[in-house]
Amino acid sequence: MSDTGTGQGLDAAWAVDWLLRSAAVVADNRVALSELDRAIGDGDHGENLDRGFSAIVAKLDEEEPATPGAAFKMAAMTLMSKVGGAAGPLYGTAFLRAATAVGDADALDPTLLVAALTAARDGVVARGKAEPGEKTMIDAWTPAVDAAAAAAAGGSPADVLLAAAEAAEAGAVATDPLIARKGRASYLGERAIGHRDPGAASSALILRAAADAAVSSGTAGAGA
Amino acid sequence: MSDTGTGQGLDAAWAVDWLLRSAAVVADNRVALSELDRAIGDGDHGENLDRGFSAIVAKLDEEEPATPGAAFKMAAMTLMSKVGGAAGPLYGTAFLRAATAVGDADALDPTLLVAALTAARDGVVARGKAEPGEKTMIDAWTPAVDAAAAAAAGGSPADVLLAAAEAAEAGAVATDPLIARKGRASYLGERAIGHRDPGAASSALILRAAADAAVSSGTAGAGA
Amino acid sequence: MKKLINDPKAVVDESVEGFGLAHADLVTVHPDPLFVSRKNAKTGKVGLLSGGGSGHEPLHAGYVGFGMLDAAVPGAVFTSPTPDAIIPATVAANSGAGVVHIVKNYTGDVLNFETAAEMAQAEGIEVRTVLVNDDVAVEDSLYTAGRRGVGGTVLVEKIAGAAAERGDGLDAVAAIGQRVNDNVRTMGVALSACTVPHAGVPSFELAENEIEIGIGIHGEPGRHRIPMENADGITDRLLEPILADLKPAAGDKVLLFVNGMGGTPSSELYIVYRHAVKVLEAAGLGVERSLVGNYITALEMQGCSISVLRLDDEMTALWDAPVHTPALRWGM
Amino acid sequence: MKKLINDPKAVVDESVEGFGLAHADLVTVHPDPLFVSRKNAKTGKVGLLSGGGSGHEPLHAGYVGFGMLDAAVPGAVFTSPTPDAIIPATVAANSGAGVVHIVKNYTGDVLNFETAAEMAQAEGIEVRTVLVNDDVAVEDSLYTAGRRGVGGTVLVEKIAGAAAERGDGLDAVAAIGQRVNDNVRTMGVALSACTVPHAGVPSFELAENEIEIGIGIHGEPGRHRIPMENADGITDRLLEPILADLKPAAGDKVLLFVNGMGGTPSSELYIVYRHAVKVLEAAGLGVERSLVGNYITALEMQGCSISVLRLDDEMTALWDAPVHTPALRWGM
Ligand SMILES: Nc1ncnc2c1ncn2[C@@H]1O[C@H](COP(=O)(O)OP(=O)(O)O)[C@@H](O)[C@H]1O
Ligand SMILES: Nc1ncnc2c1ncn2[C@@H]1O[C@H](COP(=O)(O)OP(=O)(O)O)[C@@H](O)[C@H]1O
Ligand SMILES: [Mg+2]
Ligand SMILES: [Mg+2]
Ligand SMILES: [Mg+2]
Ligand SMILES: [Mg+2]
Repeated sequence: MSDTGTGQGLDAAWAVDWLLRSAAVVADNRVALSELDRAIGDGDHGENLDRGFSAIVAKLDEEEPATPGAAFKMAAMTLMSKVGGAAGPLYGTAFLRAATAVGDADALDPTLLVAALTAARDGVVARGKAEPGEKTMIDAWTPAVDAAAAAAAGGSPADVLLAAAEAAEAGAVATDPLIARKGRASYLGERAIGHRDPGAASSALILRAAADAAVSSGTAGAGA
Repeated sequence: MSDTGTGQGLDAAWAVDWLLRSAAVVADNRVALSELDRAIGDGDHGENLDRGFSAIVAKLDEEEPATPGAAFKMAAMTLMSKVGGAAGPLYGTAFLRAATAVGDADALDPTLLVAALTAARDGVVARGKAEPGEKTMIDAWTPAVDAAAAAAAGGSPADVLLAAAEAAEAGAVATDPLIARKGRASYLGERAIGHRDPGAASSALILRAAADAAVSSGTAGAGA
Repeated sequence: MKKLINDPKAVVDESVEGFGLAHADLVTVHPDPLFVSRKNAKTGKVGLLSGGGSGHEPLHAGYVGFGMLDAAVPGAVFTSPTPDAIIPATVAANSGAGVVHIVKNYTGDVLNFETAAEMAQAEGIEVRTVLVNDDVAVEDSLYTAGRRGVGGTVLVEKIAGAAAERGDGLDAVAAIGQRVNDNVRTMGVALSACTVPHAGVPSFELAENEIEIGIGIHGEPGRHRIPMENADGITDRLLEPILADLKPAAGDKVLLFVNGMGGTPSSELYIVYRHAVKVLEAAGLGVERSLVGNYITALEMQGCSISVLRLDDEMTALWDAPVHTPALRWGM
Repeated sequence: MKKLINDPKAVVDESVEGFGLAHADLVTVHPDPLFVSRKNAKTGKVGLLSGGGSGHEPLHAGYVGFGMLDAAVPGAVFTSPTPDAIIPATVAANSGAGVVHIVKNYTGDVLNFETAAEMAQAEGIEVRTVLVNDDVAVEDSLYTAGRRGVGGTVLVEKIAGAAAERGDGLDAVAAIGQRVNDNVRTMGVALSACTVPHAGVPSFELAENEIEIGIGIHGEPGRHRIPMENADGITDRLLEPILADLKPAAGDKVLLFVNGMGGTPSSELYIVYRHAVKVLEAAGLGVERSLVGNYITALEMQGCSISVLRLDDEMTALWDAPVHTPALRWGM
């Protein structure tokens, strides 16, 4: 990992590591995520994401993306075509917009990272039209973007992602008392209260994987 | 009841009382008989018989049979047309043959009673082709006929029916360890072991009702 | 027990009444005694009648119409109908050329149809009976009431119905029905029990990991219980006794009928069908015709049956002939 | 969970493969990405495509054929298919006159079909979308993802399919599909839950004496739970919001569609149908056409839905037009 250098920010190796860690954490939480979805949706969220991220892992076996943007684009296309359901197009759009935001940069500094996260969140809003507080993945992404922007002033890339992960986790927990207004859970009315939104939960897991990859990449970089 | 006299044997009033008592005991045991049938058949024996005997009660409200034979014939036709399943034609044939055996006699003495029971049993055999020991209603009827014949020498009509009822009950109990060779239960093979044949159980109930009616008719006659 | 019913005792009457309303172009429902007759049958045609306990829908009323039955007699749930209904239904099915009774081999059905046929014949209607007994689950028919009539019944009704529609005489229609029966074998499996409405409790108990091989169509138990297996394994277990008994020769043409018991989604039936085709083709048989769906059921039971019919050219042509009934329709 | 399946992950692939084998005269199955296309469609005809999560069989693949769909795209169970399958299916359905996508209004379906339509259009295929949202169980569509597409989908596919078959242009076919959607309302009830194969546990829990009113077709909960009622009472509860929303005028002609959710015997559907006809006739409506059976299901769920479509002469004629698909067939 250290061969590409991380001095200027997070590179393609980090992006690949993020995707692999995401795949692992989604696999580990496959049942738990579907369980959340079973309570207020149709019980397939973990299964859907696992199908998509497994396909990403398979793709990464075949080809090595040269830039973070290339990794994001590959992830976007794979999620779009393999996940299905609401989450597939939404996560797909998120990664696609992130890819566009970072262009062909070799490494992502805090500013580019914030731009990528913001573009991802805006993409989900553009496709799904959810506002904050409607009990969707947006409720994890929006605080994550805000926290990342705050941390970017003076922080390292890892600091940015650690702040984003922490905020996303808090945002996911904060969906518990909400009534859903978008997605399947919206049909439940008050019965959605007391349950965590599965998409917000998976978003927090994936953003935590990004931070973990950054920390480990930083360590690796420091060791080089 | 005492108005028709019972000195010469059991009269039409007894026959009507028998049918009414049968209807009552079948209704009381509807669930239990179906439960037996559920174990080794299709769970409808109590329901089937109850439908038939309820119809007999309704018919008896409209018309009063003049002779035991007329009562048996009415019962035969009603059971044949209302019970369905295996038990309907079999019980129907039993009563029809009994009606033929007693002709238009006003009252049944022990000899005629034995003739009626024998004809009934033979009718069931003719239709169903079951031999004793094949775990069917024949296993109640055959010992009942034998016991009735033995009791007829010197016994009262009530004695004949009491002996028949007792033997039928023992015969029904004796079906427990058998493997069925006829009817639905035959498909179970060894799994029928340990269960009582529902048709044998209902036959014992109905023959007990005949004895009860005879005892009560004798009492009524004695009081007149 | 949760069912979309009102009074459990009125289930059959109300259901058949609704059926009659939905298919008023094809059938007439006679309420008491209950039977269903076909509208607009040709006169002079041999009449076809079937019946049996209810709970196997669409059998039999669903097959009343052009090219199949002229009358159907639904009994109480899982209980044979009685002669007082079979006789007027036979009269309705008769237009002068006699009537064929198609009877599934269950003691109750046999006895009640026998009585009714005698009485109809006494009234001057010629009756022939085709006894369907295609169920290979019954191993030793000497020591039982004999093989039961199950899935093959649908095929007998379709093919004999087409023969009657083309104008075959009474004995010829009965003979083709018999030929179908002689060439079809069926075996079923239950994954769950079913609940007779007036009983209110399941007809038998199956543990969470058990299935019953060789089930009949009345929720009565079958050959034996085994631990749950996958679809291909179950399909193998159903086909094995069918092929052992039918003994088809390589090159034989067959009709493959995968039937749902009522509570199994059609998607699962196609998974069974998929493997069954492979097994039959591996045995050198040509699967020339197929039928997949809920055609003879046991209320809401989960499970299926597989029937294999050895075809000849005449049976194939009669199978293909137009049919227009509430539950089976093609060619018109 | 007991199901006639092999690997839970292979359920859809194997089932559709079996379906393709059983209906090889009508459809071609394309395995990867998975979609089903029609054999022998007229060229120059507007193409009709539908799709969605699997588990609703016979929807949609069962409706591929003459007079209905040209392609169907089955997703994973209860999960929308993805653009990588929808796009080639759109290409297959197109014979030069463009393609109408019939999409049930669920967030996942809408997003995936939207993406696919954009990409197909970028490749030069004209696409129109009919969004079906007939489910009156969703009370306040402002605060939800909007009314869901349920039973009415079958009617949209049949009637728009007949319009395409008679040669209507792209906008006309989409318009008639939209007109059906505008005139149909549906409401469903679940008596039991269903189990998604890869989940292995029921999608929700219903107590022994509870039913769920306003269920969708994915085992997702509905409007509210109530204690079990009899069939007539449940029928009243389903029809009331339908009629309140559709607001038919006395004398209107309607099509009444009583649909089974997969685990309910057809005998029970006819009990519901019987009472529904009475309620509609009491409201002064003429029940001119009917459909009763399992046409859009939720795996093995017990329950039903009722759809009422207000007919005009053109819709009636298109409904009556010949159709020949694996699951719906008449007139040929
Ligand atoms: N309109 C929307 N905007 C943002 N997120 C949404 C929207 N609709 C659904 N989601 C997210 O998608 C998640 C459900 O995903 P998934 O279960 O995979 O799809 P489906 O609901 O189609 O089964 C929800 O938990 C929610 O976070
Ligand atoms: N061939 C036969 N001969 C004598 N009795 C028979 C025969 N077949 C069945 N039975 C009797 O009928 C009983 C079952 O009756 P029932 O449950 O009413 O009919 P079904 O089996 O058609 O549901 C059995 O318990 C048995 O006693
Ligand atoms: Mg979901
Ligand atoms: Mg019985
Ligand atoms: Mg019975
Ligand atoms: Mg889903």
